[in-house]
Amino acid sequence: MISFSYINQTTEASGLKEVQLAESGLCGVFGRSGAGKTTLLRWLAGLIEKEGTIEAFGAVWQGLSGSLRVEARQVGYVPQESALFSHLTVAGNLALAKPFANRAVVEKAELLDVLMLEPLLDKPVTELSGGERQRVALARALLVNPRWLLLDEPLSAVDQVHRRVIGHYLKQLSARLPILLVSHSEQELGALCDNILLMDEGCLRAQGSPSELFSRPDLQISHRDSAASLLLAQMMEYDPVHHTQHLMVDGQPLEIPADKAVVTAAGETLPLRLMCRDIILSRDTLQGTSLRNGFSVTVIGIHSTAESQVLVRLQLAEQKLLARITERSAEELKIKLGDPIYAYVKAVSLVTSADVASLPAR
Amino acid sequence: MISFSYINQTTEASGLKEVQLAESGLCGVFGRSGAGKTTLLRWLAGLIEKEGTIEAFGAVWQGLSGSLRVEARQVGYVPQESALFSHLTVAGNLALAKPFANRAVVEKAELLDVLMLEPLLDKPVTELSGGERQRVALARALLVNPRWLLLDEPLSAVDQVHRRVIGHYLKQLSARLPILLVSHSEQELGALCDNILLMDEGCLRAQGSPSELFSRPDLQISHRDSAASLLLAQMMEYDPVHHTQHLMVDGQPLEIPADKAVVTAAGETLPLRLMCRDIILSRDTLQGTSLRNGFSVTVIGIHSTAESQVLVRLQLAEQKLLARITERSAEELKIKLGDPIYAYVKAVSLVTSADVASLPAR
Amino acid sequence: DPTPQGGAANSTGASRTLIIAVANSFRPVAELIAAEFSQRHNVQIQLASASSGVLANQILHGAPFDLFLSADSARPALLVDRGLAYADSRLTYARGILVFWWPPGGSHKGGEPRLKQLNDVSRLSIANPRTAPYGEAAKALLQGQGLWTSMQKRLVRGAGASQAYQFVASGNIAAGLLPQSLLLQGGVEHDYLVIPQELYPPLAHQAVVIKNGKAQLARQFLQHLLGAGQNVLAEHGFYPAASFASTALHRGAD
Amino acid sequence: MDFGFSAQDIAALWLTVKLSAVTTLLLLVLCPPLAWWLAHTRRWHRPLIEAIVALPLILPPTVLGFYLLVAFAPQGPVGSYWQALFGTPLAFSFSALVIGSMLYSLPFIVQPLQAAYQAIDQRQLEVARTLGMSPLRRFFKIILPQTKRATGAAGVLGFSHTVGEFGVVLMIGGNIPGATQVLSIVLFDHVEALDYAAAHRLAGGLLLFSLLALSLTYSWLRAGNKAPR
Amino acid sequence: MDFGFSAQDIAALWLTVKLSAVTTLLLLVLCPPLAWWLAHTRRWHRPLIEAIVALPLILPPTVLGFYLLVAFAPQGPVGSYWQALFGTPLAFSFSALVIGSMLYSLPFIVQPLQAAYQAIDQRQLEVARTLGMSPLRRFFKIILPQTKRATGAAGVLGFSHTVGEFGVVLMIGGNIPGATQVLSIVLFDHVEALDYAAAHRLAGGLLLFSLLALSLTYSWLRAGNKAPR
Ligand SMILES: Nc1ncnc2c1ncn2[C@@H]1O[C@H](COP(=O)(O)OP(=O)(O)OP(=O)(O)O)[C@@H](O)[C@H]1O
Ligand SMILES: Nc1ncnc2c1ncn2[C@@H]1O[C@H](COP(=O)(O)OP(=O)(O)OP(=O)(O)O)[C@@H](O)[C@H]1O
Ligand code: MOO
Ligand SMILES: [Mg+2]
Ligand SMILES: [Mg+2]
Repeated sequence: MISFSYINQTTEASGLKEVQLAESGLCGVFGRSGAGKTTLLRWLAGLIEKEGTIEAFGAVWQGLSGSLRVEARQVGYVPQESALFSHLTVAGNLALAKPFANRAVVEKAELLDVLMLEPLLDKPVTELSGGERQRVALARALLVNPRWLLLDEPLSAVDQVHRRVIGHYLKQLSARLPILLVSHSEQELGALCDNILLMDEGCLRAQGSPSELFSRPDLQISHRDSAASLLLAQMMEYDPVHHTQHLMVDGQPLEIPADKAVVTAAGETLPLRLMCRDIILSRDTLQGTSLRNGFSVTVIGIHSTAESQVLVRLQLAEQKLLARITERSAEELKIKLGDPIYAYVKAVSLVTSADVASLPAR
Repeated sequence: MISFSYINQTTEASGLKEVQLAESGLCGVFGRSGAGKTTLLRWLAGLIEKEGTIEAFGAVWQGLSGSLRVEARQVGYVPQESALFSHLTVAGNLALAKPFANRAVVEKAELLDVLMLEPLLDKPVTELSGGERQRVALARALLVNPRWLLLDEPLSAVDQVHRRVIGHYLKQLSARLPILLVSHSEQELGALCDNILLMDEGCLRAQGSPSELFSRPDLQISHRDSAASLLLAQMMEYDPVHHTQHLMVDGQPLEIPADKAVVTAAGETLPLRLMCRDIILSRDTLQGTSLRNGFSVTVIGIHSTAESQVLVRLQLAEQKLLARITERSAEELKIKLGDPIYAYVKAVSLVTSADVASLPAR
Repeated sequence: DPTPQGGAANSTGASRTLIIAVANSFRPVAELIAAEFSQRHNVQIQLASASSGVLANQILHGAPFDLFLSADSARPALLVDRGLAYADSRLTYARGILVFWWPPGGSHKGGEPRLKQLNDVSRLSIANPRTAPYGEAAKALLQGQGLWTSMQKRLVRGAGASQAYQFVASGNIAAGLLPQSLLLQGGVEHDYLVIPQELYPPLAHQAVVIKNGKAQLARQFLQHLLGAGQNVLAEHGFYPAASFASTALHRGAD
Repeated sequence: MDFGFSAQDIAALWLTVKLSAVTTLLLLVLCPPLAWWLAHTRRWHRPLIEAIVALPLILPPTVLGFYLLVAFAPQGPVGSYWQALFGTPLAFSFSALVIGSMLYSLPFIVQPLQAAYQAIDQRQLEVARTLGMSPLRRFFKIILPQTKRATGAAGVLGFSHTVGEFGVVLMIGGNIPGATQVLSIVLFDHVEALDYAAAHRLAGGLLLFSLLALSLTYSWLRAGNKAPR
Repeated sequence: MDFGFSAQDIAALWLTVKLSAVTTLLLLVLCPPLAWWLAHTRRWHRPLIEAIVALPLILPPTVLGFYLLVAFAPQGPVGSYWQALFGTPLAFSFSALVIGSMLYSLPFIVQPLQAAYQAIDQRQLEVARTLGMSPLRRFFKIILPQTKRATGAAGVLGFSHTVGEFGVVLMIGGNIPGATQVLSIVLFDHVEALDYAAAHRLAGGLLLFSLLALSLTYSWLRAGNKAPR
């Protein structure tokens, strides 16, 4: 268990008292530019002093009796500016990352492969492109076999293809290694994270699962164009003819392109990200369209957002869903609280965590 | 007119011979990490020497008789790493950007407002967050009233709210000032750019409008999940009751939330970005759903992409559209070349360049 | 007794080596005499030269010298007072000769200048009267001629006599009051006037044997210097010690 | 003011401060372009120039002074030119002291400046060029402020080195009270004349004063230069 | 080998090289910790220590030498301790020359190192800490390689300064051929004795040789240090 309380003297009003994180899993850190994300990570790594307490891996990192040295925290830290050792080559940078103890979190060969660093090994780091630098910084942080990985926008200059591949790899790693990931991409966080910390004005504002956080109408985050809900689906059988995967969400069937589900075996759970704007509401079931997946749902909330749009909160058996439609549509469909209705979604517009691997060849 | 030919000795095989750009408009530069985008911008700014020729604003910047000095090119350059003057405050950095000649491209007060720099003016730049640094770098480059703006991933560390506001501002600016924008976000480029340069392995591979480039099946870019088409729509009347804007696309009506069209006056043209995955195909018109906008189109192409998906190329009267659907749907709808069909799109999932301004309060 | 232990390291295993501290101005002559002595007695001689002031400072702080050939008499006397040198070894071994050198230059034609012409030179180079005996002599001369105060602004002081000579030799200063030894060494044979002895206090060069050194050998060398050594003095611009009354007389010259 | 210092001491102190200040200021004006050139040229002969800058160090000051004396003589290569230009002889003038001291302290100013210039972030200078800043503006607005501490520290070393300088000044200055007799020579004379009391008094005063001045200077340099994050 | 140099010249040359090398090496070992401390401490007394480091410069070398002589004398504060420890007197020994030269050249090594350390990218050192690198490992793997050129250049200056050093060495060494007579003193003696031919020969040879050695050193330093992009 990792837990910390982070105190910002200036605006301590409505911050979170304490944050608790499991010793595995990917936790996102989200917030505006200048919200204090970098500051938080630097404090957790022990690089700056700030009021608060940190307990991690059964030890006190910061408490009344002082602070654990940076060197002893055994974190893997990727700063926002990469900060590669400028006098060395890529290989030289990686060579300085000597593994802590005999934990083996990553395998070097695999890491170099995923991060596509093999061809760069002999290059001086001063001659790398922005995205190349970030990948080297990530590899260096991982090669120490850290107990905790602190990533400060590690992929902001990496193109989307690599970014997804690496995101997926991090997701896999997070089964064994807790990861804190700062990112400005809600989509990335939604697809990868189990848990998100929301920061604002130097404070921790909220913690929760992406589905929770991104659909809480009291947080501005749900008003965004890229707001989405997360649904957990059960893997069912695979249809080899159409190359599709059958799923079950709260007892209702769903069929998606098989390559969106590659990583998960039958019987397991797959998180699905449904963009609010992608959901189509219909009074009846639809025929003769390319829309294939519809859920029978109940309206449990209607919120206006931007001027002519509404957010509709929908309830499946267990899970909740957010849809964004125009006011005009809402009016014509006569949507009221408690209404039964159909929520359709295009199979190809679903985003799964597996999605990040279903990519054109690297 | 700006034109340049960029020669890469190592892999000159299939590059573009020459690029021509208008003296206004936003041109995106897109390509993988390490594709050579930064190198291209540095060469255009005159910071590195490389074979090739550049003519811009009626003058030869690089030719047989040598190369125009950096100082005389009067470009606004934002490097990937911001490179703020580290001994100064934000205000000090901005003060060093003395306007070239008496062109007035931007107004300082407005710029500070859009980039939200007012509260930061007295801060030493060494104490800024990543996103804050990038905004200062952008302001600094604009304050010289440059003839050409070269932006190397200027917003990669800026959160999405600011990023859209600034993107929109750049779009407006580009009416008076040509801008070259490196970005890894296809969505951003699609929404903002008139023109995109595609780079790969140090070469310029292709140039074209986003709709063209992102829908050319021979370029990998159209296979991506985020591929989209661009349609040009005519502004028609505004419906104040429903707060919607009526549009016309190749003679067919379209109705979108009014706040997606704020910037454009009636009679003008609005570019609409339709994500391939957001388009729903139907044999018949749909009733009783939140889907409101359908076009009558003809199938003019069917391409398989990722394993169980197909890209369907559709023709309106003049313009073309790409839809991505599952193979299963394509099969059930029995889509064939030449078929008449309906293409539906959710109004709220349209992305317009105006979209970037329809945001929760800053 | 503050007698230094210096020299222990250098004297062991090289008992036939004599280290002589010699004032810069006397070094060329000392070299000749030392060569002769070391041949005759199979002794190795090392000459450590510096200004008399530096050498005295060093001896005061334990320098491993056996014999000190100073260019003055005050410093040897001080060493004896401090108990660092044998009082009975303090002897005048030579006397310096002051000359007025005015080489041709500008409107000046050259030739042997007259004493009266001292006041005609644009600038005059002397050794620092405070630290160098030749400077002291020059000062006494100028005072005697009533020129000391009036010429202040035209005086240039070398740290030692040698520097004062270089000022003139390099053409920077018109004329100088300098040791004859230096002029001879520099090959200057004309254009100077030997100042009459009675116009300045005697430039007694005195030697002392340092305690805790190889006193025996040092005395032997001193003997040689006062004997056969005297013969070469004249041709190098020094008056022999004997030419000026008795050595005892000059013990009190300081 | 009397701490047992003679009028001669005071005059020498004043001259010393003047000489060191002029020398240091001139070096701080002349060295930056040279240091900048050395920091950035890719020419093959750069190491040669660097070596030549360091060369005056190799000669003992008095010997360096001797060669300068020869050069500064009215018939000498520099002196004759000087005389033709200004009508006064160069040697034994304050100007000669300044030139000699500059030559002697040059490497201690050039080298730290060169190192500081090499450490400057090139990307910031590149951006400065795109902003249309002229080389002079880049120097005064970016390079100089970013190397303030290094320049200051180099200046302090140069100043101190000139205060303590002795051999060169002695040789080409001629120890003329009020004109070329600097403190270091007076102090040396005290030692040479075995006047330890005067030497102790002067050296002690000098050291105490310098300690104060140097401490204040370093404090000031430090305050003006925060370490970047 | 004979270019008209006497056996005395050769012995002095050898002694000079030995003295300069030992002095420079010792300084390069001792100064980095001091320079590092000065570069990073926030203590109030930092400027004081910086001033003390620069202080030896203020005194003319001969005067500094004089005080060292006093200290090194068998009855002196350092000399007596030394004698008790090693059984041999300190003054007029090679060790005395080394100590004196170190003191005299100290500021020229400390100050450039300090400036170089201050210019190091702190973020890289922070990352190094998160990688678990010990202070020693950080020093040898990051700080030292990144300040190679500055260290080399400081070493060259220190070496040259010691070669040309004269006052201190003359005072505490005593100009004893083969033991403490270094090249600078021999050269000084030649000039003092008006033996210009010998002086020119020695000075010329020394300068030529130094020019070569310095050029090569600077080339080597330059090759090992590419400017970052
Ligand atoms: N060294 C510093 N000294 C003082 N203030 C600082 C320092 N570093 C950052 N700040 C300020 O603290 C706030 C939080 O900065 P931080 O870098 O943590 O933001 P962030 O959330 O990482 O932003 P971004 O997404 O832009 O990187 C900002 O307002 C910034 O200006
Ligand atoms: N100074 C340099 N010397 C040699 N090679 C370089 C230099 N700078 C960049 N490169 C190489 O040139 C290629 C293109 O680099 P560039 O920085 O232009 O890429 P980029 O498209 O901007 O990538 P990114 O999106 O990661 O910033 C890369 O493979 C990089 O390693
Ligand atoms: O050798 Mo002297 O004592 O300087 O003239
Ligand atoms: Mg940050
Ligand atoms: Mg780049």
